[in-house]
Amino acid sequence: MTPTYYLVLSAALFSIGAVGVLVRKNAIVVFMCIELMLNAVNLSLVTFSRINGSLDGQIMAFFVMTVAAAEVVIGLAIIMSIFRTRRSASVDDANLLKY
Amino acid sequence: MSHVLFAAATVPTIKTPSIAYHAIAPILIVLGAALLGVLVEAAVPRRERFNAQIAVTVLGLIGALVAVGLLHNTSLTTPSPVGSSESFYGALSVDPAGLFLQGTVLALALMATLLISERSIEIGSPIVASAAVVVGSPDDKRLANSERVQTEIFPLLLFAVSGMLIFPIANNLLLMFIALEVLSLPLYLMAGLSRRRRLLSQEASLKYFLLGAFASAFFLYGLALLYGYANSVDLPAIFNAQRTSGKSDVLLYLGLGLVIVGLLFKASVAPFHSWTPDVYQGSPTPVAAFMASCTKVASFGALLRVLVIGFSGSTWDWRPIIWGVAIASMVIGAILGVTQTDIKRVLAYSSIAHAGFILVGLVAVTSDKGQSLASVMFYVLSYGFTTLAAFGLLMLVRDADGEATHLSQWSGLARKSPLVASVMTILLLSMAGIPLTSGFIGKFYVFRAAWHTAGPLVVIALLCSAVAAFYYLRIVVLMFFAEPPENAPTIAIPGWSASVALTTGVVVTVFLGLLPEPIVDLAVKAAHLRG
Amino acid sequence: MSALAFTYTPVAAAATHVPHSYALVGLVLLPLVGAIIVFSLKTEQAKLAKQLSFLISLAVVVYTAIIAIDFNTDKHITTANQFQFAGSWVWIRDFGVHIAFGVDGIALVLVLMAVILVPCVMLASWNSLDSKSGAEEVAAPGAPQRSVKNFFGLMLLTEFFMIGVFTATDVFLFYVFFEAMLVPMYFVIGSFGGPRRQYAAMKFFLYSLVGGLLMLASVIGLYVTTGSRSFAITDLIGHVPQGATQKWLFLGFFLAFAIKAPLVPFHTWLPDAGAEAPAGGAALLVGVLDKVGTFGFLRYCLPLFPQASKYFAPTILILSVIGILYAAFLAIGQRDMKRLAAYTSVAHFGFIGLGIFAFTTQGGTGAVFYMVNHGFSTGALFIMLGLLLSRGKSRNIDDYGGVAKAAPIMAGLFLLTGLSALALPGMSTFVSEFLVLVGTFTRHKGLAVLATTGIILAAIYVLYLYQRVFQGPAREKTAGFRDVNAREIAAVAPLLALILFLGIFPKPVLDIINPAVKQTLHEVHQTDPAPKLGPNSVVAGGTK
Amino acid sequence: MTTTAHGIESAAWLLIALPLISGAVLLLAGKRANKWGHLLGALVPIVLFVYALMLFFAVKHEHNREVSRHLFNWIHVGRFSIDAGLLLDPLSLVFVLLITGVGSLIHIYAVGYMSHDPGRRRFFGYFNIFVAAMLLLVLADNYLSLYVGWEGVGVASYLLISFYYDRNSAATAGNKAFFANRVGDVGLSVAIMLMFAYLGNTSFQTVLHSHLSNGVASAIAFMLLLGACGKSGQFPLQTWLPDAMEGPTPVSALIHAATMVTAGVYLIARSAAIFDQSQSARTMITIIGAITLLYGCVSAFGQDDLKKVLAYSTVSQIGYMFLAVGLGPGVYAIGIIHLLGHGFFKAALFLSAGSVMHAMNDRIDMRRFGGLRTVMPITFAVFVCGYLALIGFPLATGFWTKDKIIEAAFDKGGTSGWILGIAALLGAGLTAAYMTRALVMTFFGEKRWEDDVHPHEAPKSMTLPMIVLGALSLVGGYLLIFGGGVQHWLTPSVGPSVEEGVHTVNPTVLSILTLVVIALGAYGAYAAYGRKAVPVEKPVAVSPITRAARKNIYADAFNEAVLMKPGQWLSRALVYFDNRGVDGAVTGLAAGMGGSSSRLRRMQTGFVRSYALSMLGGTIAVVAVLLAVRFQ
Repeated sequence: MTPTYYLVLSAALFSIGAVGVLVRKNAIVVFMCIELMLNAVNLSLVTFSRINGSLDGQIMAFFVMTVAAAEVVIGLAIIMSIFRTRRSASVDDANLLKY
Repeated sequence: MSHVLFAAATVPTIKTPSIAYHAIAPILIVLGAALLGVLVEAAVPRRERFNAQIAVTVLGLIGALVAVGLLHNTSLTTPSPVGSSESFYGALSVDPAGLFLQGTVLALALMATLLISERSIEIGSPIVASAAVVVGSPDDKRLANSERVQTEIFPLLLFAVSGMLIFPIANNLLLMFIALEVLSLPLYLMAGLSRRRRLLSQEASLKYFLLGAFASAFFLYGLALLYGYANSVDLPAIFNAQRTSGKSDVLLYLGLGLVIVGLLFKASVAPFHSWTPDVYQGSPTPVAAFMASCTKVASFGALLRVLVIGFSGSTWDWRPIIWGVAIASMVIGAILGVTQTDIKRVLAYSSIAHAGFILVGLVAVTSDKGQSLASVMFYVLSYGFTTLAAFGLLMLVRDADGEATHLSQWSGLARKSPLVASVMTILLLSMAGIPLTSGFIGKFYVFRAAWHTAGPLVVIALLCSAVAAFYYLRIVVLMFFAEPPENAPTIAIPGWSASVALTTGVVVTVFLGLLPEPIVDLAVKAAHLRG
Repeated sequence: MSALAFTYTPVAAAATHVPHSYALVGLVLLPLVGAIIVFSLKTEQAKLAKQLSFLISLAVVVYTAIIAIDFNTDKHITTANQFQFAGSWVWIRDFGVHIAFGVDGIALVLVLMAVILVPCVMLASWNSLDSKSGAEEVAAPGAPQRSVKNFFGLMLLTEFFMIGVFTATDVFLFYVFFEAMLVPMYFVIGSFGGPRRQYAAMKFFLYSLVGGLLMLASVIGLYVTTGSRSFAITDLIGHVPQGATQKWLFLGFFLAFAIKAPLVPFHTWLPDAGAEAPAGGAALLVGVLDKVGTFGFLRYCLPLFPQASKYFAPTILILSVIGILYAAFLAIGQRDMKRLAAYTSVAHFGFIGLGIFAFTTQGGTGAVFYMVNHGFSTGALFIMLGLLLSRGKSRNIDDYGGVAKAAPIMAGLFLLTGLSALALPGMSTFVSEFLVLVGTFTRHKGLAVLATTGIILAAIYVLYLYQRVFQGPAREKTAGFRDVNAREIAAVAPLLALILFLGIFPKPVLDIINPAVKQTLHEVHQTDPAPKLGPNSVVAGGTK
Repeated sequence: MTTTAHGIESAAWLLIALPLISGAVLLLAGKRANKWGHLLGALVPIVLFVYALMLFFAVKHEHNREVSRHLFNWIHVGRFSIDAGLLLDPLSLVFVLLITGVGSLIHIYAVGYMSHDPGRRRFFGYFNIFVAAMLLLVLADNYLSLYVGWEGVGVASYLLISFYYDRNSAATAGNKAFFANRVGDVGLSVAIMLMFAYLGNTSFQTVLHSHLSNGVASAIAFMLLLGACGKSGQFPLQTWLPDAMEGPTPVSALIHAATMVTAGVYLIARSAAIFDQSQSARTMITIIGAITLLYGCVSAFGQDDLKKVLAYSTVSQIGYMFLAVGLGPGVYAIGIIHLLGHGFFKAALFLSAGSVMHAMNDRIDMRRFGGLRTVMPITFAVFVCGYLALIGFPLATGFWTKDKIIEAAFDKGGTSGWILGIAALLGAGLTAAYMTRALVMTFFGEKRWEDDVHPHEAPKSMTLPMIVLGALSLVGGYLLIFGGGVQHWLTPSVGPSVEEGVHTVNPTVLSILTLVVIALGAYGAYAAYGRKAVPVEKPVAVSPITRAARKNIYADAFNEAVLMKPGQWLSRALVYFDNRGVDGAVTGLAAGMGGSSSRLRRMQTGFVRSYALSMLGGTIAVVAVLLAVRFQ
């Protein structure tokens, strides 16, 4: 198996995540898409680690996961408070600040 | 760190590298203060909490500042290996430039702290008493008018500052990423903590968070690609790899591009600026001040390091990018600011334009023996103080709904308070780059650095600053030459903390305009990045 | 990256040994200190503010006069020691920037002109702020009182910048004064101006700023390309590389000065600013501030960029001539008397530009003398207009008529001022205008002749204005005008007296200007063309 | 060559300083000087006249009769060095005597004439300033100083024409005079510049003693001529002079008849050495002179305003002088003598006219006069003296010189000589005719004045100067021409007269012919106006020639249509262009900036997803550029 496939997969996942951020309205889903992007990066890291023959990439993936977890905490808190106010988690509803 | 990891794969024994704790003392002090803040939050009774938090924060920041001052001649990377190893790069590089930026961040953060802790202007403070309470609920209304203050923001601020301290000295992209997150995550929260207009504040918080996370993902992907290219995320290693690596350059340039994007986002450079106006407008004003000054310093510091240490070998490849985004920033910042009606948005666009000016100074950073580096450092410092004071002044002009930020409410302000209007004028003139203010010296400095390498860019920058001058002057026109409106806002008298912060900002703005020699000298001496 | 220790070469080291090196610092600081004192007064202390400002401005006149008397007109001049009373102190070492002052003949006479104008303007504006609106509007009910002390403080602040801009001998310092000078004038126009003051102030500031910023690019370029690590003008002269670089750098400076001067087609801010500014402010704006542009041509454009100056001279000469005729026609067509006065100045600046870029001593000296005279003449003109407007409350010429009946002294003063504006022989304006023309003629005959036709148009715009305002049957409104009082006469009379005196005996001023202009031309490598026929054609005993 | 001034001559600057100081005192002293101002004003020219006489005799004894008085270094810039200095030579002294002499008489006259005018002090102030400027003009020893005097008299003229400034017509007339003079000034300025460019100097000493190439000499000469035309009301700049009669009558007499308007002739005579080097310029002068003299005569016919008649007469007479000085070296002196004589008789005529006006409540329409000879005998007598001198009645002043000019014109030879001669001859006839018309309409026939007018003779202060001038009109010419005294006197300045030579037409025959033409003209006018009653209202049905004459041969209409209207149009068009075009570009740029700003800010939609899109787009662009730069 060529590790390159994993890289392509990772790029595809990253792109799907990015597109998801653009097309989905629900804040939670948008956020999940970002998580998808982060995990795509993890896949890349691990793959490169394999290609380069060093463990650094795999360790880095752990770091990323940790950071992602922290991000989730913050993110959900923010989304939650908005949801409680607006009774909606649609990112398009948060549209008071513009121009 | 990477050495450790690498070693683990091949050699079973783990050698503990030695860490120069003294060199990272400022970071440790701030982190320690932050943790202490968390403890205070848990242990100290509510009544004492506010003062305790201020004490912890201010002392922590001052302590860190003192530490930076003591370190001023240091130039080392840490951690360092116990034995010798040919390819070991410390993850943190404590060097003069880094210390200069750290000092700047700390000083600005101190001022921001003073602004946040201002309680004379508004009952409580500019910060919402309890962020968890639903907007508009009876509890919310009751709390809004109560003396109750919220003190979690201080530890949050300290955590953010610690991230900002690491950010510009991180010699390792992973560490840089973590610093980025450490500085960003508290900021996402802080953006949502406004006492008034909470809906806007929450929206700002959400937007900042989503876009920030989005940008982090790009940064991270870039990091991964660079790792793939160089088999390391140490900047010096990446630099070396460009000469030795047999891998495809596509990895390198994709990675570089994405990493730069992540950094430009934080620095609010167009076209990654779109969050800036909304977030500045929605955030509590002192938090916006903090973001506009400290974040900018830190992210430009990081950008400098990435470009100088990691990519000075491919200057000709990334320079067009800097040209492009600099022009985009200046043009967007200048032109879009012209028709803004909210003064905070004006300052936001101004911030975007200024990011462009800083980038102009950055163009030649790898090729002119530190001149550009010094100029950028001077610029972020002078701009930081000016913009912080400008945001601080916004807190003073109020109507029944809180701060009166609509431009029309500022007309005739000089009648009401000549002092506030005059001070604001000085700050605006500085932003416009009129001589005898720090803004002029800063502009001169960066443009001088760029002139040789990027003459046309300098001319574009000058023309953009002329356009941008329009909106600064428009505010002056309103304040001095127009009649006050029917519902003229009132001018609040600031307490000691905001007064200190504002005075410092204005004094630095004027001082650096009249006698910039000491700081210029400092910047010149500090214009040294260690790989 | 440790090579940051820029080597610093002391600049004009010889100059700092001149004993009077602190004299000019004192001169520059005096009005600044005055301004700070006046600003720190209470708003209610209006009278004190006026008196104090006036006294300070008089002290400045005396101070300057002492310097002028001490000025050595016979000194042998070289590039390095062309400035007298020179003093230089390091300001920002890394930038190679100095606080450096010094005067040559050109700067000295302009400083003299500026400081003489200031007390006159103050006298003329003494009570002009008592009404609650600009001179040409009837105050709206409930309009707040305007701050007298701020106005006078701003006048002193403007004076500070004016002296600074003329005496700075460091390009960076000059630039600082050049730009910062906009601020007080911006406030003068914006706070104390006419109905469209916001627009005018903004336009004035932005237009000048655009020019100034382009100049900044050139200032930086000067530093970078000469490699002299110093902004002292004496260190830069002769070191600007030739070719395209020099042309680009020249253009940066030139545009800034052309906007400031203003030269057609960069002039459209002046009618607005001149019209909306209060009369005193307009007098300083047009009389002194705009001179900085033409002064800049002589002090910076020519010596620093000799090659580019020569390259662009034909274009500039043509623009100048166009300006003379074009602006004169515009002046004739105006209904707003202050706009008219502003356009006349645009025409006059055409003459100054002509003289400077003709590269003859007559042209150059004439141009400098023209700047001085025009300062007095236009200053007096705007002061007179201010006095008129304070009575008529309208800038529209058609609202007046027959004022001479009610106010004969005013009419007389106005006519004298007008005659000085049309360069009547016997007045100093004539001497300068003729010098410019004759200096131009020796090189560019056609242009000089075209410019000469401008004197017809000048007569038309001056006398046509005078006729419509002062002559003819008195109107109901004008019949009640109060004639000028002693204070108002005292504001204009010194200026007119100077114009008349210098018309008959210009020698003292010309002797100061001459060596400096020669030095400037020397730096452009130009000498006067010799008479075509020469002295040989003179036949003793006549031709009969 | 010239003698340095010594003794009494060295105070010659007083000639200029005294009237200047006096004028300044009168104007600055304000109402305080109302009581005695006019006396001071009138005293000054008398003092000056006495001093001028003394100077005259002093200079007469000097070697070469040229005395220079250096005053101070006026302008010195590079090679351009102008000394303020005075030149006392025959030509200038003749003028000084004319100015102070006739000036004194008219000043005295004005004391009476202006006695009821509230602006009398101001009047004398202006008048003295005029005298100072005029004396500077003739005494200057270089062209630039001359220019100062030249312009000074222009301003004095302007001030005095618009003396009654509350009359729009007076104000307009003043402006017109100044503008026309300015056109001439352009010529004078350019001439001076040419002198400097080619000779490096503008002093008479240098300029008049230099050999110039024909081209340069012509250029200078033409430019000087332009200046002279402006000042002297010659074609094509003549139209301001008749309008200048808006000023008080003494002004018309002194400035617009006797002295200032003849400055053009002075300039040409002074610059004789230059004109001698340019045949084309000289021809041009004669052409201008001939055209103007006929123009003046014809226009004078159409006027019912007595002063206007005299004004056109002045235009015409100066035409004669131009003709004379244009004819060449030998005739300069004749021109100057005609100028002096003209100073006498035209002043006499104007003063009489002023006296008539004074008597008629400031009415000047000849159709409202008639039969005044009995009421105002002295005035009538003086007018007749002036009349005889002007038309060239034998032995009266004009006779001697006009005859000579006509003769010289014929003597020029060739076709041009004939044309000029016939024009001059015709002019003599026409002069007789229009003057007769004026005389008849004013003093003869039935009285036509209105009921409220009670004509009376003028007071002594007015009649005395009139009588003196009347007498000079009769005998002055004889004194001037007798024994060739003045001609010889002027020789050092303008060269000797050429007495003998081949005449085209026998002088005696020509003299008789001239007299016949004059007589015919006078009789014709008498026949037309003396035999039958003069209608009080202007006849409407008149010949096209009359109509043209009334409208000064459409010169004003021409100026208005060709210069004023297009000028105004151009001015308005340029104002529009400046506001819309030049300023429009600036404001348009600003508006464009604002417009693009308000459009671009719509991109900031507020939707977080669109922000993300722009970020993604930016990212792709950044990466694409990086790769493109690398792999181009």
